[in-house]
Amino acid sequence: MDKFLNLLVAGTALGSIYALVALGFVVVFKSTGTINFAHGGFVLLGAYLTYNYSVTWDLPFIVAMLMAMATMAILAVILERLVLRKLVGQPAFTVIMVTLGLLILIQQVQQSIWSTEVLLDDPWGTDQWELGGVVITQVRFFTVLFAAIVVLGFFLFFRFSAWGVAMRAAAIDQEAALAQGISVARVFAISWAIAGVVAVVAGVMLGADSASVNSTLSFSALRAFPAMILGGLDSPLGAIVGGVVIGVTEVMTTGYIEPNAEWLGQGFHSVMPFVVMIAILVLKPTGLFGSRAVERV
Amino acid sequence: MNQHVHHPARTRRLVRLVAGLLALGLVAAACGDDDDDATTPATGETTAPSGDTTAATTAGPGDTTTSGDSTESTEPPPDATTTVPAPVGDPEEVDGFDGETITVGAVLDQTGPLAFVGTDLLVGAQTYWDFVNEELGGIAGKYKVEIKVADSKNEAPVAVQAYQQIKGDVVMFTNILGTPVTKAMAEFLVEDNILAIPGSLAGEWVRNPNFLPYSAPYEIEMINGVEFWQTNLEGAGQTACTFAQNDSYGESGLTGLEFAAEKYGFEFAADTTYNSGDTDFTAQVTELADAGCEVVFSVSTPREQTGLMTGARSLGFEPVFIGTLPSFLSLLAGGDNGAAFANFYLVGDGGEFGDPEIPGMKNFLDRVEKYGDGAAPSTFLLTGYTATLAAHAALEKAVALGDLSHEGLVNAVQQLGEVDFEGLAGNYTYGPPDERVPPIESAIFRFDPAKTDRNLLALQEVVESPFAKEYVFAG
Amino acid sequence: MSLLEVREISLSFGGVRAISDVTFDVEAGELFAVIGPNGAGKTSIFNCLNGVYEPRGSIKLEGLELTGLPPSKIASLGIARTFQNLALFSNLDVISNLMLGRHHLMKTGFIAGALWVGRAKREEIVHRRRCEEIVELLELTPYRRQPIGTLPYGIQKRIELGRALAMDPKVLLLDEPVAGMNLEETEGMARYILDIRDELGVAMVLVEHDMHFVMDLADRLLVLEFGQVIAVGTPEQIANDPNVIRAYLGEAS
Amino acid sequence: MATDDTALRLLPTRFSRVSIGLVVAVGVLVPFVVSGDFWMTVLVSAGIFAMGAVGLNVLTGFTGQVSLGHAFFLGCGAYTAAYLGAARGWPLPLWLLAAGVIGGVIGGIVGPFALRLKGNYLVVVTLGLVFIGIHIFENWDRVTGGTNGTSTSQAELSLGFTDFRSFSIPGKDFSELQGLYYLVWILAGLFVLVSANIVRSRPGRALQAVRDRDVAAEVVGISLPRYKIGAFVISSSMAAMAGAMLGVQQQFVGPTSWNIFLSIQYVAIIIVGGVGMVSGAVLGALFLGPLPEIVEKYSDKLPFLYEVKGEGGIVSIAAFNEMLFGALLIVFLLFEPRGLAALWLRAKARFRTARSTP
Repeated sequence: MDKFLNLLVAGTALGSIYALVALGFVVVFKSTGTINFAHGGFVLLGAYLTYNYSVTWDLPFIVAMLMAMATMAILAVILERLVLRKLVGQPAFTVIMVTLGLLILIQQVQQSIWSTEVLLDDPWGTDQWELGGVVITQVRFFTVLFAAIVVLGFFLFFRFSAWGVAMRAAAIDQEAALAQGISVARVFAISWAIAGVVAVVAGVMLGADSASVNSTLSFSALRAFPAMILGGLDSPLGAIVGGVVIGVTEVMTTGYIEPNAEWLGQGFHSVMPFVVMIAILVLKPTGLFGSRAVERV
Repeated sequence: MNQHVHHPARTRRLVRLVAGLLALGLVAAACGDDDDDATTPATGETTAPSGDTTAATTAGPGDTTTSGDSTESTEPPPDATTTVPAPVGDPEEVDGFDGETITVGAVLDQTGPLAFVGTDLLVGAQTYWDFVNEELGGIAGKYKVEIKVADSKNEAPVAVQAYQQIKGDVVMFTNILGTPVTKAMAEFLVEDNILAIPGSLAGEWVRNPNFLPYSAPYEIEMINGVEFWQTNLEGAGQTACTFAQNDSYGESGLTGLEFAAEKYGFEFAADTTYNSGDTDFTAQVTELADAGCEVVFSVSTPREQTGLMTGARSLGFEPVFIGTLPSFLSLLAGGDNGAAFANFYLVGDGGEFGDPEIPGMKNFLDRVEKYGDGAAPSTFLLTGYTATLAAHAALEKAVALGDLSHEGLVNAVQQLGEVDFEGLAGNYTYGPPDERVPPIESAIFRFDPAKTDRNLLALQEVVESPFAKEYVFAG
Repeated sequence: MSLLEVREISLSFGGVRAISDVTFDVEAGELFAVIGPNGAGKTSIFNCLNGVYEPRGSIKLEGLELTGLPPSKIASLGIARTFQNLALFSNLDVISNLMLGRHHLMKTGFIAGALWVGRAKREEIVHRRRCEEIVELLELTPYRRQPIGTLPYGIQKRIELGRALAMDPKVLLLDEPVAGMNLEETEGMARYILDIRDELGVAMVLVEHDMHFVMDLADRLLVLEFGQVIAVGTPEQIANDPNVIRAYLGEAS
Repeated sequence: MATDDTALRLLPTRFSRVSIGLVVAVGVLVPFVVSGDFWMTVLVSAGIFAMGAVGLNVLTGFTGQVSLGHAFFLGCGAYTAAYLGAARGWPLPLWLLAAGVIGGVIGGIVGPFALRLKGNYLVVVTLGLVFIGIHIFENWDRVTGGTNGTSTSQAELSLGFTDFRSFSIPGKDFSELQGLYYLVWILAGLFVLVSANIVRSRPGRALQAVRDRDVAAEVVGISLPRYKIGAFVISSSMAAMAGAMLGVQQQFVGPTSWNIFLSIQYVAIIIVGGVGMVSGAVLGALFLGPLPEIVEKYSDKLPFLYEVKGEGGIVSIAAFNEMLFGALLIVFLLFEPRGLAALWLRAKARFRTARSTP
């Protein structure tokens, strides 16, 4: 039972990271209808910027993170304005490939500026608490906490702020939103900025979880896709639930399936989320919480 | 092995590359080992490639530069190690040698996740050649050495293509990064009969005539690791387990572990593996914890080892970990991760990184300062540097034999006796592949957060398992 | 025996009757129009005729029962249709669009197509010739190599007509062929429809809002209201039919 | 009646016939003129890229199904070459054909997913395929050599009467690279011919109809399953054969090569070349394929590049190459989404106009 509970905690923490990454994908998809592959790069840059501000510049960690968020928000807006704005109305294919191009550029910029492997000087360390046989590390605690805060922020923003309302309107019908005097262009910019900010949190948590910040983070970020698909691409709540479900599935696969099914191969847990994702897409293409009519035949 | 010459006991040169090599850890790279054991068998003579300047400048091919103590050959070396030929004229111009400059090849990660390792290895190698070129006048005092670099991008197929592209421009390959890359290149090196220093300490290179390995192989490291656990940690009767990378590197360590288990009479309660690049080790931790493991022998690389141990700690599982040289990287054990390393031991080679008592280490630090273009001496740099010592010995021998061709170098190694790594790695006795004697002593280091950033390991013990020399490397 | 015999077909959606007991015949070479107000069930009749819906009752083409057959089968038996909203392939040129109309008449598969020589080529030549004839008939020659996405709406309508013709239909179903056209374009379309009847002798069933257009063109008309037939006859008979006058003029006044 | 049979020809104008004739002639003669290994290597790579890109174009260009899974199919082919060609010693035609069949069968299994999903969703599923593929390659040790990889250097390249590893004509001996050059470009030429034939005949028109408007396509009697899956089968079959040649060229096959980046590379090739045009796939392959090697060769002319860190310069050659690649992808999509082929058509039109108005 301890094993199960410990795995559940580990899976939830992993899932929270997936959820944070997936949220960044979702917020852009929700308003622009685009899967932004460059978000993997945002996660990577977010972690490295935080490293840069906190370790290289020796600023307090929280200040460093806030500065990284500001930097990423500005960068995301600039990219949206310079590149993505020009692609409004183009087929999904075109936009996806452009974001993949951006991802490649961002990765190389990162590698040209920073080392491929750095340690984040994070404040939570490796301290841990034990609750009746279940160990909870501070990193995991904060990961879940941050995910919760970010999601709460999302809901408050969407529900109560003028821009949140505008974004919801734009997501439902861009033309109608335009007719009501909502600047769709600004909605796009804001959604990108939000993605940039969330990416910093995701990047830091991903780096803290995997022992170091390294240049494979952008790749790890792509592992959040199954979470996003499971949750239904345009639902922040779905991203959270999807993230946790996928995280727990992955960890439970390692704990219970892999030892009993060696034929599935070493490290099957890392592809399990994709197997689940494909099954979901085939069986219920809108995901668990998705509302947008999925492009199906 | 024809005859064993017993050295007088030497002072321990624990100059283990430790830290450096661990760096390689990332890549399961190769590294040096020690040689201090008092019983290093030697077939031939000891060549000190980098030795002191004077010795090197006069170094003829086979001449015996004893390092420190007396390494004498009681008899002429057997068959292959024919008598030292009379110095011949200048070597002919061949691939990689234009009459003035000798070009050696490096196939390393210049980009990708391990670029920082590849870069440092290269700077280490370059530092050593700069020293040879500037202070010794080059190989045999006259031939400058240049490195030709190809990017392996962390992909074995890319490395093979890189190899194909530059093999005609180099006399040998001196710097390779990683067991998988080395393994992929092996077939082609053999086919082309080109010599290379393996980017891996796997025992399978020991008997391969196209390789010039150095340091104690992973198999030996793990046998000595078991010895340390049984003797120094009083591990008899405890539950032992393994954690190994799912490739040829992991296999070589496991081979040593299985050998040791049989000799010491125990069985592993759980064997776990992982794929390079994995980030979540919950499964392995759970399996190890469920099996009640008290000691885990790791044949791993630093990122994954760190992930395993932080993951284990977060599940309240904190056994003793004993890792191979590549399993540790100071960088990753720094800061907050350190807590997870409390019970970590590394089986390595040489002495503590940066210890100026070790002659090779002092030379290394001085030379990095002089030729390193501002590079900070790192463990990776040291690894690249140490490997180059072996290359230097081989090139000197080949020039002395008057043949820098690919075959000439392979042949030169067959006639190379014991090579002294100045304490950066154990002395290695080359000669015909069947007769090679790798170092069989290991240094055990313990994680020590009080150490500096570049070296978080403190020397704990030097061990040599009584079974280490019984281990037979496959031919 | 008439070419197309429709006997008492009925169709309901969730209890609501879209059409009830509709019966009519279309003779060979005849231009038969179905008119009626919005929601009268005109398009539903089309969808029954080409198999999109499966009604109760009987639809026979040359005596062969069609109800229950899939649309692609019915298309291959000789019922072609055009759509209210264009269903053309905008990145392909005129000829290719027409050739797609002949898709079901052709046999070349992936392998034969990849090899090209032999049947694929012969088949392509034969069918392309037929399409060229239609291009000429519909005076589309100037546009034949252009991707049709770039062409004006009226031309596209004509191309769609061409594609339906290319299917070599026995009966051609035209769903509002002049919807959205100006007067000039409408007249042009009328001329092409007459040409088709005169030169090719294809029977046509026409659904249209534009009363004048239909009264001028059709040999016979069927008037629908709320899914039921209120009159069938020649334009003169329809014009004088009291039910039709009530349904149309009554509403209008 | 003016039937226009010239429209049926692949090369309707004398201009196109002459240009293609010249291209083929130059292609045949290249190994007689170019002796250095560098250019031969570059051209062999470009030929393999062309093979795979022509295949991807059938799926993405003709049928409009965007796939990031191409790397997986390439990998399947490479391992087929390694296992059947090198380990089992099958003759060239057999292992190459086997690669095509295996790729086609797997494409046929994956294809049905495309029936249910479009656009973003298909991209994500095919992305998942790449991850799953690497997992299989890493774990099916018996066939793939697992994480250690496997060698293809022993793969048979002989056709009996001629061996591409070493063949000669009177007065000229060809190197292995030159043999490989002929082999891959003959195959690329065949792929071009096959896909050009498909696109001008019934199945190709149907694929394009599906791309433009799949619902309408169904109405004119086009079976969506048949053509959507068919496109997958053809595309992955060609990809697998390209992968087989790639495996042979690399001499070594490892599991992690078949990653998303490779898939992106192929999509980029058809975008830069011109999506939906057979010539575009080849142009893209000729342009993007060799670019990294050429940049590297002439890197000393570009002072901001360095090969080894510390020797000056701002960016490493490899990083620059990837940046260049990303930038080209973006620039083409933004400014010339129809790619090089469109540029070529425009240039040709200008040439014609210039000629016709002396």
